[in-house]
Amino acid sequence: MFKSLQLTSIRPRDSLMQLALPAVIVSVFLGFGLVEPAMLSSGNIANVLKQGALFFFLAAAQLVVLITRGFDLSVGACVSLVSVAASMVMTAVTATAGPVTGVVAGVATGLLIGAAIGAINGTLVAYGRINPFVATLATMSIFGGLSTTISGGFPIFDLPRTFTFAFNEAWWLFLPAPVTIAVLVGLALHVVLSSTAPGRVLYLLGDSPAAAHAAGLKVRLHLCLAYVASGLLAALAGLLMTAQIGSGEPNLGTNLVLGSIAAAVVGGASLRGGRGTVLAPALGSLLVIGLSVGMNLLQINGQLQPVVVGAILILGAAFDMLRSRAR
Amino acid sequence: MLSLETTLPCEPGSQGKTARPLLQLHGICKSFGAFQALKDVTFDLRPGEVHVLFGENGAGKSTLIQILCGVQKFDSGRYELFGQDVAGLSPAEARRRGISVVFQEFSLIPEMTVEENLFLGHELTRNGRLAKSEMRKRVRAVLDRLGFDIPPAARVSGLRRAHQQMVEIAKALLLECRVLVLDEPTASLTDHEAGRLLAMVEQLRDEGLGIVYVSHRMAEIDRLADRITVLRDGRHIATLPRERASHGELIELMTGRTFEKFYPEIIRNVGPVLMRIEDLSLPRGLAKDVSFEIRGGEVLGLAGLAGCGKSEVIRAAFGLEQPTGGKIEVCGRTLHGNGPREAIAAGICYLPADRGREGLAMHQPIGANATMAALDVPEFSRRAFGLRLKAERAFTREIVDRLKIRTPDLNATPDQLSGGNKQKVMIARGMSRGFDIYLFDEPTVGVDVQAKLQIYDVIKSLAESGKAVVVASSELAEVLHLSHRLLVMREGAVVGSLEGTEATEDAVLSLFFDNTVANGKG
Amino acid sequence: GDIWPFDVVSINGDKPQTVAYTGLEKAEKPWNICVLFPHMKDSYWIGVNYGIVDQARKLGVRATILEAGGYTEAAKQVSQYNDCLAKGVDAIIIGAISEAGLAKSVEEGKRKGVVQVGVINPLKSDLVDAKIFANYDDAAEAGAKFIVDMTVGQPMKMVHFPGPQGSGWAEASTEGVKRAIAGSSVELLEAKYGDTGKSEQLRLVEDVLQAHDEVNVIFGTAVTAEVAGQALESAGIEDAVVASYYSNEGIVDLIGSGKVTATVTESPVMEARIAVDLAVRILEGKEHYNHLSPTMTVVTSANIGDLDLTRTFAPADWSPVYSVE
Amino acid sequence: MPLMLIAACLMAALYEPRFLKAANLMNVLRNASFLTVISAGQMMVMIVGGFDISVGAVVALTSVSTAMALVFLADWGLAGVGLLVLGCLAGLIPALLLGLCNGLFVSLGRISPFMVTIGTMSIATGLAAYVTGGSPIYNLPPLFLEILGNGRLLAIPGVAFIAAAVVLALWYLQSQSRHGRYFYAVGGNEKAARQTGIDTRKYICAAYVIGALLAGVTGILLTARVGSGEATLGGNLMLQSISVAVIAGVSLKGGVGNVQNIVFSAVFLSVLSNAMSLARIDSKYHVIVIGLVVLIAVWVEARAATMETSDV
Ligand SMILES: Nc1ncnc2c1ncn2[C@@H]1O[C@H](COP(=O)(O)OP(=O)(O)OP(=O)(O)O)[C@@H](O)[C@H]1O
Ligand SMILES: Nc1ncnc2c1ncn2[C@@H]1O[C@H](COP(=O)(O)OP(=O)(O)OP(=O)(O)O)[C@@H](O)[C@H]1O
Ligand SMILES: [Mg+2]
Ligand SMILES: [Mg+2]
Repeated sequence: MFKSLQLTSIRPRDSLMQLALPAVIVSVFLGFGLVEPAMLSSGNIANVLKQGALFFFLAAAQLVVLITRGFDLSVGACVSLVSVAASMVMTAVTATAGPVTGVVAGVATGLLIGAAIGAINGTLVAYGRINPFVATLATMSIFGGLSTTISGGFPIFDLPRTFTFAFNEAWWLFLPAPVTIAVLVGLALHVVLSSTAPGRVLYLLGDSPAAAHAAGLKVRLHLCLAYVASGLLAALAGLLMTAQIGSGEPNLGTNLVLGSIAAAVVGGASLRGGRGTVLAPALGSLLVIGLSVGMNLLQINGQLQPVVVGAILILGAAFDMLRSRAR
Repeated sequence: MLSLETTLPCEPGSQGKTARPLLQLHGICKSFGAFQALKDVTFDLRPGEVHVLFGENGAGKSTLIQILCGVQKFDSGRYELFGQDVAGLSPAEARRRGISVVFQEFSLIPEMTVEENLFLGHELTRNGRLAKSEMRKRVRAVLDRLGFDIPPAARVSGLRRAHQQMVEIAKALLLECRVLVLDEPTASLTDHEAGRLLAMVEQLRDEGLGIVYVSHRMAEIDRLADRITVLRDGRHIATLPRERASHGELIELMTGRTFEKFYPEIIRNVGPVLMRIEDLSLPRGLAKDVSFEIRGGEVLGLAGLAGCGKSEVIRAAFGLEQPTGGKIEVCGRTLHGNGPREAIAAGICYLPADRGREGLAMHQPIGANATMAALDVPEFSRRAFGLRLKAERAFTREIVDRLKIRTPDLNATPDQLSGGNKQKVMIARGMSRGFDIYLFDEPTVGVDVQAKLQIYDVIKSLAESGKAVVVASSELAEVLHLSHRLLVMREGAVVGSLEGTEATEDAVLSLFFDNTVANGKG
Repeated sequence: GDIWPFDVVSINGDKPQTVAYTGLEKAEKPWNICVLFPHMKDSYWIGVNYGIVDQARKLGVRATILEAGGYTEAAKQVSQYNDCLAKGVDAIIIGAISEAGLAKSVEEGKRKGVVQVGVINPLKSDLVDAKIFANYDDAAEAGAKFIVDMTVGQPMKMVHFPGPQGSGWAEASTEGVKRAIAGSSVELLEAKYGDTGKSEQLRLVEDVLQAHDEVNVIFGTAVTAEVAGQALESAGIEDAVVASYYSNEGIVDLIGSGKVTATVTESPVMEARIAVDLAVRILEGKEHYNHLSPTMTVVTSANIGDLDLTRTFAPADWSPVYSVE
Repeated sequence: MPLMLIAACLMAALYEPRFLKAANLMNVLRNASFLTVISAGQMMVMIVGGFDISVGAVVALTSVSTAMALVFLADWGLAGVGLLVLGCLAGLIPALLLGLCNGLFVSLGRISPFMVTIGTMSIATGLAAYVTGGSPIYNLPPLFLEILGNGRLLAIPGVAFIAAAVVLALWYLQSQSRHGRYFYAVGGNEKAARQTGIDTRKYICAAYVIGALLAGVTGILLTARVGSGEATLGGNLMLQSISVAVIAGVSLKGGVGNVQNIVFSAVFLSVLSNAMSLARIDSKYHVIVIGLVVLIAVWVEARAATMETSDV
């Protein structure tokens, strides 16, 4: 039955490449751990996981649009706006209807805003045929501005304890809440991307829009949906980060954009589209956060840290280049 | 099969007789990955001759030309230009030494104007500054001489394909050169425009230039050729002077096959009319009032030269081109022009000619490609949402087995497969859901003999199980032997319909090339 | 000059009270202290760095200093806090980016029995063992008040340049200014938000000078005051009052040359020293204050000569230190 | 584009006559000059089909390096024009190296411009902060500040002349010299350009170097203007320069765009932000308005492009 299967050397090399990144991550942790044992303490590991979980959502938001050969520069603005708006709704509703209703209302608001921002981006990119870079750059400016204006610039304090407890401090299923949520969302995203029709369409259209169109797939609709998903994931990140720091912050997401793209790409997503699984943001964010925590623990000069990160980004991209050239 | 001396001196092209060759290729080999496009090819060009390269699609003509002008590097062999060995010739160097090329795939910058394109890389300057009025004058001169009516300041991206072709020609003729290479320069020109070009080529030959000419148009070959080199499957078959090259000989050399045992016998069992195309017209004259019917159990062939509109008609039938007029009916229901989705739902399967662009997602697994058009079918998904990955895997295994796709494993992606296997993956799509009508455009491009036979088998079993099959191919023998009924197209119109014994190579060729040539060949 | 004593205001219940603070000579043990900074990109925080490091060296304690990289990095600071906890330090000194943001973490630290001291930036929480900070609105109020007093009766038109919108402290400073000028002859024409990069502030001042006819008070961030001279010169305005509600090195020279009328300093170096001192005192179970606020000093050309600049800025050749052994 | 600019100016002038005051126009001119120089560099990179995220960081790094070079050379006893020229040239070295690094990685390494320039941005930002240790570099030679920062000629700010020189040079390059055409050719159709005999890698690399050098020049001019070497200079110039280029019709796909439109677009954005100030729109809404305007401009451009192609 398998006489037509001819084994070549492509596969083993490919799977070696797959193992390279986890190996790098493990050695980063072990390396830092050798110099500074606190790196491997259970407290620090939990901390890395928690930070990694927050970053994972942003990197996953990028992954979904990277698969379609796009970008989303507005994830940061989305995080900020969600943080502020959800907090405002949450505190207002809590005051009148109690914390549980407040939290539900706040979370719903946050997710709605994420979906709305995603829908606007998606419409501009898929139906307006505006380059994703420009479209999301403009929406980044607009929604970033909106988050600082509606909040008056001040953080929103006094979020209900229920919210910060449930989404930050509590342990769900033996893991800190953000990690549990990240694992659940990651699994869900994995299922959607790998074994549902819409997920499959994203890969196909990102790889070859013309072929997807000729196969009768709804190219523009799915492109738009990818941005909605990206907005939702960013909104989740915004909610969890808000729970973590305990207040709605109008500048919360400003500096997260470039890093989130970088994490997804270093983890194995491709700017040329059609590639990358949930492992990409998971590994990418573990690497980026592990590096950053490790450099902090080792007290590497804070001003030199960006230099290290920059060098690793270029190396990662070069690696991606070699990986695709090896095929 | 004929075997002819390759080094016969040639009589016509008077200057060519004694002069030393301008360029010589010895034993050139060239591979793209695992595919060997040129095998041990020998070629020479003398001053004052037109040397025609002749061969099927994919025979390696363009590849040879790209090696001549330094765009491609060759793997082994020797290249002598003006008596000098040039191993790593760069395009810039080639042009500096006097080789001008009209590429089959244009080398124009779409966002630049005609005159900017014409002088690209060779701008005239005065004191370091572009001499625009001087360039404008020379551009006008060359366009006038060619009789091309193109505004020099027009942007190339806004020009029709034929006009772009003219720009590409003018670009090659603008500069002084000793070797002129023309790769299907008249492919999209009308006779009138082509006539001026041919006259000019003759004049340049008389001025002593060496000219390499590629064309599928027999009339042009008859008019221009001094010598003809035939390539087949990347091999040099023969080089013969014009007098010794009758059309019959050329075509036999070109195809070199005994067809009877190569093509399967497909039993004809005509069923009902499944699809009817009426008065279909497409923009830019790509199709003019085309009408025909497609029946179940029958293979309908579409033949014609490149650019005759056969691909476009098929694409329009599938909803990939917007018709300017006409009607497409499937089983009595008119399609509304809502694109491929509507066509697929109506049971049409289209397998594009350009598998790289429209057929396959090169970096997705075989299974994803094979089921691409069937994600909404219950066999592969629940409510068009959750994929049945097991069923997909079983299907992948089945097609890999049945089509004998040679692949490292079931998860391989098309970019890891050879051309023929890529083609088979695309064809597998036809088995992913219950289609009734199959539209094949160039089903065997870049496909080796073995794979061709397998693809023909697929076509045979489809037709014999009552499906309607349309095969458009520029490989004449292929359509001739596969189809029960053959439509011949020329310049967007159906010029003939041949059935049974009428469908002979001669009859088709006479419809292909204008009748005069065919008659003359008699 | 001598470091100690330094006058600070002790806030205890409702009665603020000025006290002369004197630090310890030496710590009993080389305690491990972790210090969190929002960033170290300007001379203000470099000064804080100097104060912390110098005092830690004097006392003989270990310090690890982490910077988050900017005011947008609240989440990163939380993670740095957790890094500190993970390392098992004795005390954490917090220059908070977001006071609410750290509240959760502070609680956790409290549970783990780590000594926590807030410095420079407000921390509402009573969970920290001690804190010393000046409020931005107070600083802005002090500066604006000075202008009100200086120009009594004259109608003044002021534009305030608080800093980046959404930062919280910029918005707070606007509140302070409004409080100070309420009922005075100083009119606030506009509060013009913008990043504290020099070129951005310069452009804002230039635009404002064209948008309003008779601006004669430019008030705002230290950067605003630094670049205001350029803009005023270009606009041909000569007798405008320029003042800032916090100071940086650049401003000192400008005060000396009269190009900037006044600035406010709360002596961040001293705040930092006291924060370290407080942490050690608490660790060693000594008597300590719980809530201190530095005295605001309005600096003008008249008093700049007397001012001990080592209480406000790091020495010129100081470069940030991230670890004290 | 010129029409949009004229409309914006007219509206600004009608709504607020102060707009036409000489001093105000000079402010607009000065800011437009900075924006023009850096965006012209971004345009060169975009014409060859890339884009450069690192320009803002290059501005900061150049500010620091120039200030350090000037202070160092002045300590050495250099003075006068020699000091200025040497200092600025030395200050541009990091920009040159960074541009070269971008260009080589993109052209030879075939790595995506996004990742390369995001990496160099991070590196440049870190280096600038590290070298200054966080505090600005003061005590720049007065001559530097006088000439480059405040210099005026015929009441027009000196930077405007420098921007004009840059624009003129690029205009000459783009429309009068053969090399300029090759940049377009490379961005328009790299394969065809190579077939025509153009060394495409050379031009891609050159574009990144020009982009970084012009960012460096912007850094020097801003340094002179604000009076100190700052590691935080130019924070938002990356996004601004891309916006200017996109509004000027430079295509992200490459091969399209010219420096004249960059001037219009830079002036347009400067007028827009100046007019918002003059009209006393709350500064909190400025970013929102700018985002909307960019979106509208790009949408109009996209419409125009589809109309053009559907004509044929
Ligand atoms: N890759 C492509 N190449 C050419 N044309 C395309 C491509 N993608 C989309 N189009 C054009 O866009 C139109 C709609 O495309 P498609 O059917 O894929 O979108 P859709 O998501 O189904 O849209 P809707 O949901 O609004 O029906 C078609 O008319 C087609 O011409
Ligand atoms: N860049 C490439 N990569 C892989 N294969 C290629 C490449 N270029 C050409 N080929 C293959 O080489 C073979 C020869 O191609 P070539 O273009 O020379 O044919 P041709 O004789 O010019 O055909 P036509 O008449 O269709 O123009 C074809 O099978 C083609 O698929
Ligand atoms: Mg060819
Ligand atoms: Mg065809």
